[in-house]
Amino acid sequence: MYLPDLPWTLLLLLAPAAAAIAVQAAPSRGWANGLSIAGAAVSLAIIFVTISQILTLGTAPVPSAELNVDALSGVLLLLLGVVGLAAVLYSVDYLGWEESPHALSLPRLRRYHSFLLLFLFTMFVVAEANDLGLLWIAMEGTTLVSAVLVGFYHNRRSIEASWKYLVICSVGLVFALFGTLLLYLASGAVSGPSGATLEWTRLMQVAPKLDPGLVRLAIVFLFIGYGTKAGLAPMHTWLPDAHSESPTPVSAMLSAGLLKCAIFALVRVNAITSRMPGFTFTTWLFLGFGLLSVVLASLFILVQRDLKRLLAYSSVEHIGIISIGIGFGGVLGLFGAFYHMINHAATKTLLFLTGGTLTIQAGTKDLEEISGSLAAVPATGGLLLLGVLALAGVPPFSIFSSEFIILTAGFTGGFWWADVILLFALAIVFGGLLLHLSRALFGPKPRVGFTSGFRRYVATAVAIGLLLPIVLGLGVWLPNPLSQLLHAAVVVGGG
Amino acid sequence: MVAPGLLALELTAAVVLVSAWLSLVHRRLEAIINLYLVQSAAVGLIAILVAYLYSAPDLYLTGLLVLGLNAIIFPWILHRIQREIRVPNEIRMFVSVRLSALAGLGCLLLAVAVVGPLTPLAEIPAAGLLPISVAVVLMGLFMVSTRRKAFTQVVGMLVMENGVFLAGVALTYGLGIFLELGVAANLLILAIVSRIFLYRMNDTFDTVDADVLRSLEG
Amino acid sequence: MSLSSELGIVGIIVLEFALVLGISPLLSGVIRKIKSRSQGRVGFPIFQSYRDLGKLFHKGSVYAESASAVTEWAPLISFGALIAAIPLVPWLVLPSPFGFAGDLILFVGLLALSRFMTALAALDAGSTFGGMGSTRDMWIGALLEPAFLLTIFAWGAPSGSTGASTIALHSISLGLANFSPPMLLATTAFVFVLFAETGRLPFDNPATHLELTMIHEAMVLDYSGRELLLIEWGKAVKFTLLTGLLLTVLLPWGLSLSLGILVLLAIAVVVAKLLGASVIIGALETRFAKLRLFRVVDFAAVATVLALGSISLTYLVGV
Amino acid sequence: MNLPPGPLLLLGAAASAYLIGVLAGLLGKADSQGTAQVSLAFALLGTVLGGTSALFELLGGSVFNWTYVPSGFTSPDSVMVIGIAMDPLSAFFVLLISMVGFAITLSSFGYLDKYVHERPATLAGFYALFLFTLLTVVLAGTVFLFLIAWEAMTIVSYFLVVHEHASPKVRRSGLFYLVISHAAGAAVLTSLLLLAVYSGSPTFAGIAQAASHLNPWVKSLVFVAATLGFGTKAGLVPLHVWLPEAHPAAPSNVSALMSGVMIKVGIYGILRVVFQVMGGGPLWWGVLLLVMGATSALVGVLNAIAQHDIKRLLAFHSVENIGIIFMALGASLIFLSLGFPLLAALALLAGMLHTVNHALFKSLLFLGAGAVSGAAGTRDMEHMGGLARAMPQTALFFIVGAMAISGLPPLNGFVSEWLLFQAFFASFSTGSLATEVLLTAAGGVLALSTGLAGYCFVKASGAIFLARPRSSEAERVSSDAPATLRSGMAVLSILCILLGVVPLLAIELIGRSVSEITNTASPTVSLGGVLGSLELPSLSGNLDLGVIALVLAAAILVLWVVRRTRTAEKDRVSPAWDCGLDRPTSRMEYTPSGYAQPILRIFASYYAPTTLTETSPRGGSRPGPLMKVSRFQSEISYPWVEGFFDPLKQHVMDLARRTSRLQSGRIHAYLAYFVLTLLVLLAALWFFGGGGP
Repeated sequence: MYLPDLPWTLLLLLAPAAAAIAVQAAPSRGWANGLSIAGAAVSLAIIFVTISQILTLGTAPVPSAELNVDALSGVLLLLLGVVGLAAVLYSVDYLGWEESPHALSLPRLRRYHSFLLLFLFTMFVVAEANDLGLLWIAMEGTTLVSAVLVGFYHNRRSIEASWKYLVICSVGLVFALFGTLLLYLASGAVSGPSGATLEWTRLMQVAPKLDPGLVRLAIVFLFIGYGTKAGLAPMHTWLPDAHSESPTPVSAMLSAGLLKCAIFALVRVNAITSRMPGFTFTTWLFLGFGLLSVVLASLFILVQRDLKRLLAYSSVEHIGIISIGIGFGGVLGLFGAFYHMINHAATKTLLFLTGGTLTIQAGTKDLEEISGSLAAVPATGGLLLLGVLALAGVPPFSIFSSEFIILTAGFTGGFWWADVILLFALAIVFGGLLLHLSRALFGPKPRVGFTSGFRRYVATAVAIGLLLPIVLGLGVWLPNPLSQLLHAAVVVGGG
Repeated sequence: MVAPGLLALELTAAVVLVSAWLSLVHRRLEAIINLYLVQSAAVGLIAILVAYLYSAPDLYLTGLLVLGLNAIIFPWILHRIQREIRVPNEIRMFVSVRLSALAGLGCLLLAVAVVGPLTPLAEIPAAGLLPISVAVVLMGLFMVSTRRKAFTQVVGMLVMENGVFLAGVALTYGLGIFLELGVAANLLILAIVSRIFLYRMNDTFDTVDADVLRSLEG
Repeated sequence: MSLSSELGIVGIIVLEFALVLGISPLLSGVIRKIKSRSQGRVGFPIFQSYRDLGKLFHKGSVYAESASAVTEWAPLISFGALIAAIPLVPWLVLPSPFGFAGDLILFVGLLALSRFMTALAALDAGSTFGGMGSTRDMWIGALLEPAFLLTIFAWGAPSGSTGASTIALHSISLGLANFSPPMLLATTAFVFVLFAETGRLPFDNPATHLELTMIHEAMVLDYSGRELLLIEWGKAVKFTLLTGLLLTVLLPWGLSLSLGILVLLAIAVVVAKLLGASVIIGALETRFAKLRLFRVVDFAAVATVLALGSISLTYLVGV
Repeated sequence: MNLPPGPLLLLGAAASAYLIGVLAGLLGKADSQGTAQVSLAFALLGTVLGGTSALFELLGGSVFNWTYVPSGFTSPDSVMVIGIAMDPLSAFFVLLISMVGFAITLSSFGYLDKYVHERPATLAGFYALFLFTLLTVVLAGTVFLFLIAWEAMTIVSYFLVVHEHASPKVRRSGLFYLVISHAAGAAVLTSLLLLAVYSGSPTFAGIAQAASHLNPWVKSLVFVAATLGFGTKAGLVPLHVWLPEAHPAAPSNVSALMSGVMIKVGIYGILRVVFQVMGGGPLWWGVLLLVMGATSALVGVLNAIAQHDIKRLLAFHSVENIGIIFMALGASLIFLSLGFPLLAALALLAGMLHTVNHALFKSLLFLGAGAVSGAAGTRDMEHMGGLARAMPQTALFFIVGAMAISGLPPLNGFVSEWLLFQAFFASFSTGSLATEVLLTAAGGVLALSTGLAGYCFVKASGAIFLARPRSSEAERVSSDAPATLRSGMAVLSILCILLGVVPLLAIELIGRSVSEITNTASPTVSLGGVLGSLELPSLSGNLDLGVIALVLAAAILVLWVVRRTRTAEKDRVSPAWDCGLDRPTSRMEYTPSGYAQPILRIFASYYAPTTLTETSPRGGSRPGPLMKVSRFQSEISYPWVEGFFDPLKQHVMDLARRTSRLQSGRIHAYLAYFVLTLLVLLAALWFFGGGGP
């Protein structure tokens, strides 16, 4: 395929930023929505171009050494692009029209879209960063931008959620900064203070010679720091609050995109340490945090009544699974983890979209007060049921396949005990999800309580159409380019 | 290696440590902001000292940045917030003063225990500053997690950042001015966003006591 | 196999059917006589059973309003099952000419079929007593099933077969050694089974019509005419079958080992053995008082344990 | 691809037929009877095609294998291979599913038409999908496809169970079923994945080849996981608790399919993994299965006796029969480990034959239960009675099924139990006292459970069909079940009789997989006798039910003819005599609970019943100067749920509730978690030797 030789990676950063600025000038709701969609759609298109460059060249050309767009970035960009577009599309129906129950005034709508696009922009920077300092700055950027989005409604609960989000994640990120600094120190110890570097590509070269003691200390801080952002237990505490109180499209972006960005940062670190001979500390941290997250989340899911909090805890669980996959390591473990990132992003977005719609239609987020939605709103209910089954890891949906690969990696790597714990927790999660959702979905059609839902749903339909193929199809059919990308990412991330 | 220079460095670092420790045990908000000012100034001074001692010209700029931002702008913002939303001067905490002082000691001991055995540090002249910086980070964390007021939590976060800066300037001679500017900008935005939220919180809840934020649970 | 020998086989089989069906009422007559005598009464003539059956043959049936086709068919199947069980035991000739058809497990199965049908039919009229008798008969039968089967295992273990002919031949080959401790244990267990299955004291009193104690009689209260004939006759046949089986295993001597003239002698021996056994069983029955119903469970348990003990002993003694 | 065209083409055609049926049912109008019928018609076609294919396979003896690596999953993840394979074992189960499926589908026409009031087309669509997933499970040649099909089977059956989800009880039962099945699925996944990973092959055939080199610990882990997983699906005590909840909740044709076929897929799993792939193992495997099987047999039948709900009763009998099958499998494993392949083959044959037999009579009974509960509007046998007159054919078929499940000759249930008794009996030749006593005791358990099953089914048949109706609904039943429903039952009844009289028909088809698994010649069987007798050369045991059936039939015929001859008196009809009581009413009848009472009393230590007797003061609901109103209530305990699953659930929920307090809402607590985590990690640094002294 012929691609004009443009600085695509830079354009990718420019697209959402430019759209964010342009939205501020939008004369009407239609314009604001349209510009926002255009920004996200163009980004996705550029991401496809970038990925094709990665597949042919190994890395996409970048304008400076601070950036590095390899296959690993490609995986993250792909899922960010898809989730971003879906979230923007859903925003249009969710709060973009006056008849929507969550409608915003035009100035606030402009601001909302600006921040949404900026959020996307900061996440793109995370994906493209080579310099770990830049990575940190972008991560902190995501926190600041999204904290505003989380608190967008200005009510008591959203202020509380956004404050907790801001403080916890900022504290976490101070840790991450300190860890980054220690890594810098370690690289300086190898080649003299002047040779110290934070560029990931150069760190990878000196990795075998790094001092393990210093790196271990660095990793402790990095794990707590980025782990907070990733939602690994026990630093996940901000996550259910932020997810439940923010506008639903933002919840989707947080859950599906942001958490993956933080994990991505840890994967970069893991790539470095996996080049250090006999260094198993990272593996154990990934396994430990992962298992703790899965087990804790499974218990929380069991007693959770709020739909959006339920989905949030499920994100903790899936981040745990991804972390376990990385911990298992090897080709299978990493492949499974990256594959799972994509699958979870799509499935969770789908669930937030349908779940958000259901909460509007039912007028409450409390699952014990909803029942009979399958009979009352068959389309929403049906999609939600599908999504829940997919999320719970039922075959032949894609999440099953990635979990399957991760479990295989566990047995292959001799971590059968971890597999057993994981399976046990997954069974509890399954029970919890089905317990809550079967109450909400099944049962006779309620006499009152359901509104007809959205007046406009074209954008939502498009978003769902974007996600469904990933949720449904990716389990048994991985398109070749995607497979190549994932395998290349494994090579990059495996050190 | 200039021994007096190093001594000056370490003394200044001790000022950072002591100010952090004192802000753990002080019960008045204004004093804590002032302690933060002193601390930031010390960090800025260290940057300039390092720049001079180890001929790292970049760090002059860093030092000025720290002095300007941490020692002037942030304390000014903090004072303004305190005045505008009338944060009571009394610090409210979950642990007693005596326990806080002990905790400070614990932070220091832990930092020494953790950092002490790291071998490659022996080659770095200012290696003695790393335990101090770890201790300051830990003390900042302790402040964030034991102080009831959201306002004091912000101060705690800033103290943590100072700890990180201390290590950054003393051990690695900075991260490169480009990154430092980025980090600084981020901090500035953080301060602004925190201020917005503090105002909003005060409007909505009539207090900046973070412990009242307890409606989201389970 | 030549035509004459096939004819001979058919002849033997017909002879066996006739023998068992024919002698059964006589055996119940003998037992009744023994019991009467032991109680100091004169009692019915021993051939009275034949007259009773003949009387029933000429009577018409009275069907309950609530009854269904089960009432008509169950006695037929029940009796048919007993008939089908006859050739599984070698009565006259060893090995039994009909032995290929099955073994003693099938024998147990056919008796169970017979019981299933009578118990089902007892529910058909919807009378209170029918249900009572039915449930009692079924649970006693069910609890005795392990004892019955394990007895067969115990009997069959030395010869390695559950076929009656093989067991009997093995017994003959052992001679007096047949009366070994395992054999006696198993036989005791079987006697328990026999008493329970045929509804004798101490399990059931065939002579009573007192509803609180009866089992078998309660089931047939609503039967009359030729259905009742089949049921009463069937009861007698069942007794003959079980007694015959016991005799075959314990005292197989006297059976003909070929299809010759000796068969006639065998008939005489078999009739004598059955009559003798009936006398003994009748005498034994007078020694017992009716048990409280739920004590039967203990009996079933004891029988099962005896059979298991017999099997273990067989192993220790060596096969 | 180099495939023998015949069976595969037929299979493809069958799969297409099912899928068309699925699409028709799910995409069509949910409330349309016509759509439901179209869907069912395609499912019926699917069963015919699939069954034919399996028959070809079993008679022709060609084995085929077809694997496909899904696009994108090439190099690293070799486990993700999709493949189907048909060997004698698969073919046998395909035939079983198709044959029983055919009869049940036939009946479904009538059942859906008359007794299902909601969304029949949806039900039909899922029904077809269920059949399709069942077939996929037994045809899966690779671990990956097997797991996909296994889970799909669970989910689809869940949708079928909660079809009438307006009822909260149904929803609860369905959820209970789904969660337990999913946990079992995790165990299945563990066992298969362990096999695949440690043998390095994604296909069952490949694993089987490598299995002899596997580490014995891995093998035992696989065995335990497989027993947990497949045992749950099969309904093995104590993993059976979902079964008596889920089977009654489903529509009856689905219960028939679940009880008749789906739980057999659990047996298939054990046969595939433990027998065919791993080829048996140490002695304790067999002992474990035998003991669990014996427990299941007794627990199943004892709980069945105590039920009033006909479908719950049948569900518990499934537990019993699965127990019998597991006893056979356990005996087979014991013989294998002791080095008696011929005896192992005999026990295995008994188990597999009983699998077929149970599939036939249990689905027959469920269809009958569906017909009567549909007609009487209740599943409670206390409120039935006297249905034989309105529904004579249903009664006939049900009683045939009842006799078969009670192991009465000359029906099929007897044959498999006979084989199993012979296998137990053969323990005399193993030369090990422990084995001998164990297997003999198992024989006693089998005899007891068979006897009690007879007891239970006299009760059930009598309570449903005989005597007078005990409710106005039962009284109002005026017509027999729809013809299609009856014809399905007829097919199954005929098969029950046929496989009893001519068991060789089934044994010939099973024999190949048995001898393949145990590496011996077929353990039976020589043709002989009138219709082919069973002979066990090793034991000189023999059985020719054909002859016995002929004798029986002849005897009955003769007796019938004689009975029809004229008597002096005319037959007449009158009220039941009942010892002279005047016109007994239905309130005087023995109820099913009354019938079951003696067993409840005898086994009181197991049932641990709690009773409640109340005598209301004079002038209760029916006032009278001399009468008091008394009420008696008795409930039995159900230790498997009350003693184990309820407390387990309670503990997990308590733990979850306590854990959820961690999210207390206090930001300071959250920050304290940071401190804690940091301390733990710094301690870990010491452990890793980086930062400590």
